[in-house]
Amino acid sequence: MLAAILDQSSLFLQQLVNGITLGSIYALIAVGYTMVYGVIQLINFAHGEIYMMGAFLSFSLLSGFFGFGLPFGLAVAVSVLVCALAGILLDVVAYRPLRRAPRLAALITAIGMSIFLQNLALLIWGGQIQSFPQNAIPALLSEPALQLGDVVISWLQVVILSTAIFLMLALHLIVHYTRIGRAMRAISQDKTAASLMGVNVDRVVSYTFAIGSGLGGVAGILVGLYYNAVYPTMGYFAGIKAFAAAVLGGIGSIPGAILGGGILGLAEVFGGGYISSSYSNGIAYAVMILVILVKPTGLFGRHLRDKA
Amino acid sequence: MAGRKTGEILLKAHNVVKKFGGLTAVKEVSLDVRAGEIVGLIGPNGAGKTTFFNCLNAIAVPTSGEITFAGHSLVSQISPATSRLVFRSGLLFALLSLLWLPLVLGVVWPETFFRLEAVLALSILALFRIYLLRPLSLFRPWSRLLLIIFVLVDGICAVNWLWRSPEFSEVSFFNLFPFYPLLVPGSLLLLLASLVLLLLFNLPRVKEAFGQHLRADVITRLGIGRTFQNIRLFSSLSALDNVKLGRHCRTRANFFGIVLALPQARKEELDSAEKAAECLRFVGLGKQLVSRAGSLPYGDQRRLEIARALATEPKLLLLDEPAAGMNPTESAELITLVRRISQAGIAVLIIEHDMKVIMNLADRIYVLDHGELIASGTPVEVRSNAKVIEAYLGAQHAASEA
Amino acid sequence: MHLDDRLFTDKKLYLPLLAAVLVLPWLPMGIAGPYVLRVATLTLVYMVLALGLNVVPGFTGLLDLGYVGFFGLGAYTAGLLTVHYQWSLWLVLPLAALNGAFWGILRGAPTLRLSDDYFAIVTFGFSELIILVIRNELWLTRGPMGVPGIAQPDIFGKVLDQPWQAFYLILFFLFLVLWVVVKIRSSRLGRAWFAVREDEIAAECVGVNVASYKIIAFALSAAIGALAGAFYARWFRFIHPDMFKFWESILILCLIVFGGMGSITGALLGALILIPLTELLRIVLPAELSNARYLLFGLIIVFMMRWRPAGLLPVEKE
Amino acid sequence: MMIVAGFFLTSFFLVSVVIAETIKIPVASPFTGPLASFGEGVKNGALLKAEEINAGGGINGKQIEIVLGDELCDPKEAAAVATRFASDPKVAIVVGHLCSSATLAALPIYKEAGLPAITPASTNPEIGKSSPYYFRNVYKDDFQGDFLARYAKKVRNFKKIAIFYEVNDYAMGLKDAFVSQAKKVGLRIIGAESYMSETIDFNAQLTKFKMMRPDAIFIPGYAPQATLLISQARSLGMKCAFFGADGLDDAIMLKNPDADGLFVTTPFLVDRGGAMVKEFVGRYQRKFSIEPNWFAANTYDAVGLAVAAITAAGLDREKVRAYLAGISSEEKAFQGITGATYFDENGDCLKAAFVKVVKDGKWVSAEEQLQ
Repeated sequence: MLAAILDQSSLFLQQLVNGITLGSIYALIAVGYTMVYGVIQLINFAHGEIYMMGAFLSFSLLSGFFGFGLPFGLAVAVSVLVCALAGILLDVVAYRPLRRAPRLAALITAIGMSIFLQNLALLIWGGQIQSFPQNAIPALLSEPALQLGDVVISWLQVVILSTAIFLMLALHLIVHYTRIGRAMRAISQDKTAASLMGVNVDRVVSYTFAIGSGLGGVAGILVGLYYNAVYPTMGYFAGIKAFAAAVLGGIGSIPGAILGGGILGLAEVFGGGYISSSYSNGIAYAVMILVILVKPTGLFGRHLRDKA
Repeated sequence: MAGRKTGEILLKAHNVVKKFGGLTAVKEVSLDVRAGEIVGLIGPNGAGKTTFFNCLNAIAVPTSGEITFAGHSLVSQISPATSRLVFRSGLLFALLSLLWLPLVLGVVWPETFFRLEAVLALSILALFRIYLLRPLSLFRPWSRLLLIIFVLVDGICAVNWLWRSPEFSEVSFFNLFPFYPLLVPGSLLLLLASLVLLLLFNLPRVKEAFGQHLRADVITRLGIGRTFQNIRLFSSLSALDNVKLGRHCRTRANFFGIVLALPQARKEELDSAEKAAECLRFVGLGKQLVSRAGSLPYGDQRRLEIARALATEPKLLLLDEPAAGMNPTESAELITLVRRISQAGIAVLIIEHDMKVIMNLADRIYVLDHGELIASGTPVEVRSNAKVIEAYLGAQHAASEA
Repeated sequence: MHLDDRLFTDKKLYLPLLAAVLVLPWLPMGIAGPYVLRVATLTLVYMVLALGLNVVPGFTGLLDLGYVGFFGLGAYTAGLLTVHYQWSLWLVLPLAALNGAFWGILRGAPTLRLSDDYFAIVTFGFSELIILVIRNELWLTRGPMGVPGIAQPDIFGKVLDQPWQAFYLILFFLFLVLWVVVKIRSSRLGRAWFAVREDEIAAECVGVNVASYKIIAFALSAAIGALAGAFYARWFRFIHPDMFKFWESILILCLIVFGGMGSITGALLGALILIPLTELLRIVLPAELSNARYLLFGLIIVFMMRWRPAGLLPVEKE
Repeated sequence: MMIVAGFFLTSFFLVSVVIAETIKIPVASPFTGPLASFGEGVKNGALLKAEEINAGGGINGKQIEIVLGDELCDPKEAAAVATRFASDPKVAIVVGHLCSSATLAALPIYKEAGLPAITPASTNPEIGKSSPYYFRNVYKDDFQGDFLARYAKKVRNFKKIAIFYEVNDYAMGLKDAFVSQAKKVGLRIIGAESYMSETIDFNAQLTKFKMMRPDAIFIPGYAPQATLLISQARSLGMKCAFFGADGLDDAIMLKNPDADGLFVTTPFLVDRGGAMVKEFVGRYQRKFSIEPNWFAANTYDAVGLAVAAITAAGLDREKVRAYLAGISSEEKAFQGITGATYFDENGDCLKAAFVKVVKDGKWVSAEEQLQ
């Protein structure tokens, strides 16, 4: 009897750990969606692909796919930087020319870019699941950090959670206490007014894309390490779930994205663990639809623009 | 100004209030328009004139007050936010009940439906239904009864499910549950009862409780046509199509009539083309039938908008700054046009900044300032009203300083 | 006058087209015949789909990212009814279309007030849920086992087993759908949709009941998608959840973006060019690059939006 | 309009341009896209066999040519590829379609054209029943599931098994067969969880299994997901055994240090097979510098079967079918590297199964085989 209760409680604790890890990853991706939406009201469908690129770039740099290998730290830094640049490029090439076009045009372009990038990755890296070379990753990461009876927390999980927390805090500081952050908030309030006040809108949007994409890239690397799996369609599913998280938290709100990511991660793990795993993707879709229909502003969101 | 004949009261607004959050845009404005009359509504910028217009044709729903038009009450007596909430809840509720049916079928024939997902779905649905019933229960006791019934049915079905799923078959509690034989027929009975209750009580009672809220398109059909301050044409359609759209509320061809090209639908289409062309000629755009609305010159767009409103066969026409941005010649044409409309027996309520236009046209004038009605009467009376002069001078004063 | 309005009235336009299409199965194509005919039939199916999708984003201006859901729904409705009850195509097809319309309405009703991007997301999520249910509910759909052995189309009890017969059949349905959308486009109903697309508030003020016209559009669009799906199931004789991936929604969207959103001839032209093009590229491109076709579709969408947002055959003349 | 139509028509004549003096054997499978790694084995196996045949003088002096049809495992694409093959009169037999969904989509087309086909990989039980023109030299799911349950009980002496299956026809067929045999031999199935092909996070369900303490986890599914699954289980601290069917027989398992001890069914054993198998594996490794997986081995034999059929019956589709249908008993069986292959009345094959284990990054045959 006691053993059964112990089992149940360690099952619960382990699932909690799994859920929080998953949630912090979703939160990192969701922030990218929410920042871009907050500033230019665009659902950047290609954000999931940036995340996928982060994973692939670090994989390639570590495994010598491009013909040379880099040490772990450098490879991560380069991948994140390239992701940030790719985000800017995405904005400049695809979205900026459509700033004045109807919102639908930008949205469709975003979908087009997503398809394009996904298939580009397929063409470059092939479709199969790739794994990081074992010797390129610090060995410590795969060791358990803490073992309490049946509950195991690996160093990787600790790293994921602490990275997520650290980056979120940094993001908070950037958005609230720097010039660029103030400019972002100004633009999200009123673009024309901000530009009249001397804010360089294009530059701020570029920064937004860079930060969001950089975070997406970090998430990509962490996921690649956590599951030890990198493949071209990873961005699609993670992107959808992260988007659902962003919607749940209230799109445009950064704390909302964090909370939404956490809730969705836990819901998915507990749903998959206790109920059934066939519909674990469905949970994200259902949450997304229900939130949009019942409370489109999400948990923390601002009110939607008036349609008129 | 007694030259024109005026009839009985067509539109009557009484103590109309419109609040946006903490801001009161319209404060207890009362106003009436008689058939065949031209009434002006003036006031400095931001006085709430357009908001008041929006209240009249349900683009905005007044926070309180009464509006009657030709014998119809346009505003319901319960706060619009509440009635919208309840209406939406009711709709979602009905949808959920539909989704719920297959789950109950699953209880009766467990091998046909779902695995353990059903328990999850069921509990989510149950929570959701309770959440949705909350606003309903604010109003009538019977909706609380509904709530209890639904919770019961959901609970019974969930228990049923848990009992039947193989994963739980070894758990003793469910095996010991003494009333199992009653569960299936009981839950079915309750479900039927709840559906009947939903149908019998929900929709008619809710409507009765909240009064009729008329949508903008219904009000247009009742006979209020309008134009907008910032022109709202369907700019990628042709001028003729824009006006034909005005005919929309006076035609009735449906999907099947159109697809099968029934004679009635074809005749109606020809009719509305003819009437639309007539309206365009009436405002002086007879030569621009096929030009794209968006590519017309500004003044023509204003007139096109009027033509579109006229095509709806209004009894009352709301004109929101029709002379804005017009040169004196165009304004003069506009004055004749409005006169002609009035002579056709259509009452006109007009917002205008151009004093020359308004003093020339209006039989009576209402003056708004900061959402409040500060004066009303004939143009001569209004012109000499101290409050009005103050409001306008103050505004001009502020404007010159800025 | 726009090309769309002339489709059924201008003899110079429709007679050569009709002749070209009717003659196609009888052209001497040697051994490539069955293959060309198959691609042509597939093209016609996508034309129907493009016309159906066009109703929502093209006419009412709401981006639908989940059209494949209705396609799959129609295919499964028809496929399962055929397999279990051996009903005739002419019974199964209307039922599938009705079922499609029903779910179209059900999806549409709660989304009436949503702004464009939220609507797009809900449509996407909804169709993914449909496909997820199809994949997981084995008792009904056999899930990933697929439904094999669906009977071929039939007419008056006679089975249509020749490729050219299937071609003419879908041609007939294409004309049916084309007739409906062309008639509606120039009618009171079509104008009401355009009004909703351009300006919802102005539309209300001219007496258009925005909600109910949106619902009609959703139902019609979904019914057309389901109809195409029903034919597809009977023609393909096998259905599988993998045939209705999200990618198909994007492909159909790409067809109408390419041809011009809201333009009927544009939707037809988009399918006429792009669907054979995918087949052509399969043959022309080296094997390692055959995925580059999808990449191309992404690029087409981006480039069209950038330089020719109104498509090849825009609705409005500048 | 006319230009477009012309462009579209002429383009299709290109299809039939190459008519050389070779005998074409089309091989259809996903060669690009997400499932390309499966198709890789198919392609290599087919090319290797063709090379051997051609080196030995071809079929009656004519060289054979492998025509690759890439269908991305997509039913729609598969049907288009199949139509192309079926409309070419020079084609007498097709080797192919890897995914069952693709095979089932192509099946009516081959049936109508009277074109026989051999699938080296599709295990869906419907295939044999639906068409007399479809043959397969791969186990049906029920055989392997059945076999594994008996092996797990009798040789490994497991008591409690948890199942983690992919939602697809292959894995679910395996699972069902395994479960029904497990009941008969007295294995306890303590839980079954599913995943989708795009799933990469198995932690939630594994944690649940961990608390149930199974002796082993059965993974009906494919190698790319299974290797992730095994790694995640190990990092959760699970120490139970893992096993699966031929779907897990892939080189990527060998790169995963966590997979040590995994055992799978296989139609051929390198170290116990005859000279033919050793030679095949040797040549394969020299040519492609990778270990052959079961896709490669089965395709190698399927092409062999096709060549044998054409040699005996010529390019007449009906005769080729009759020849294949004639291989109906153990005596008439086709001897390939995957053992003796012969077909039952549905065109499904019957052959023996073996077990092999991952040990120190290599496949070795299990010490005890089920007799």
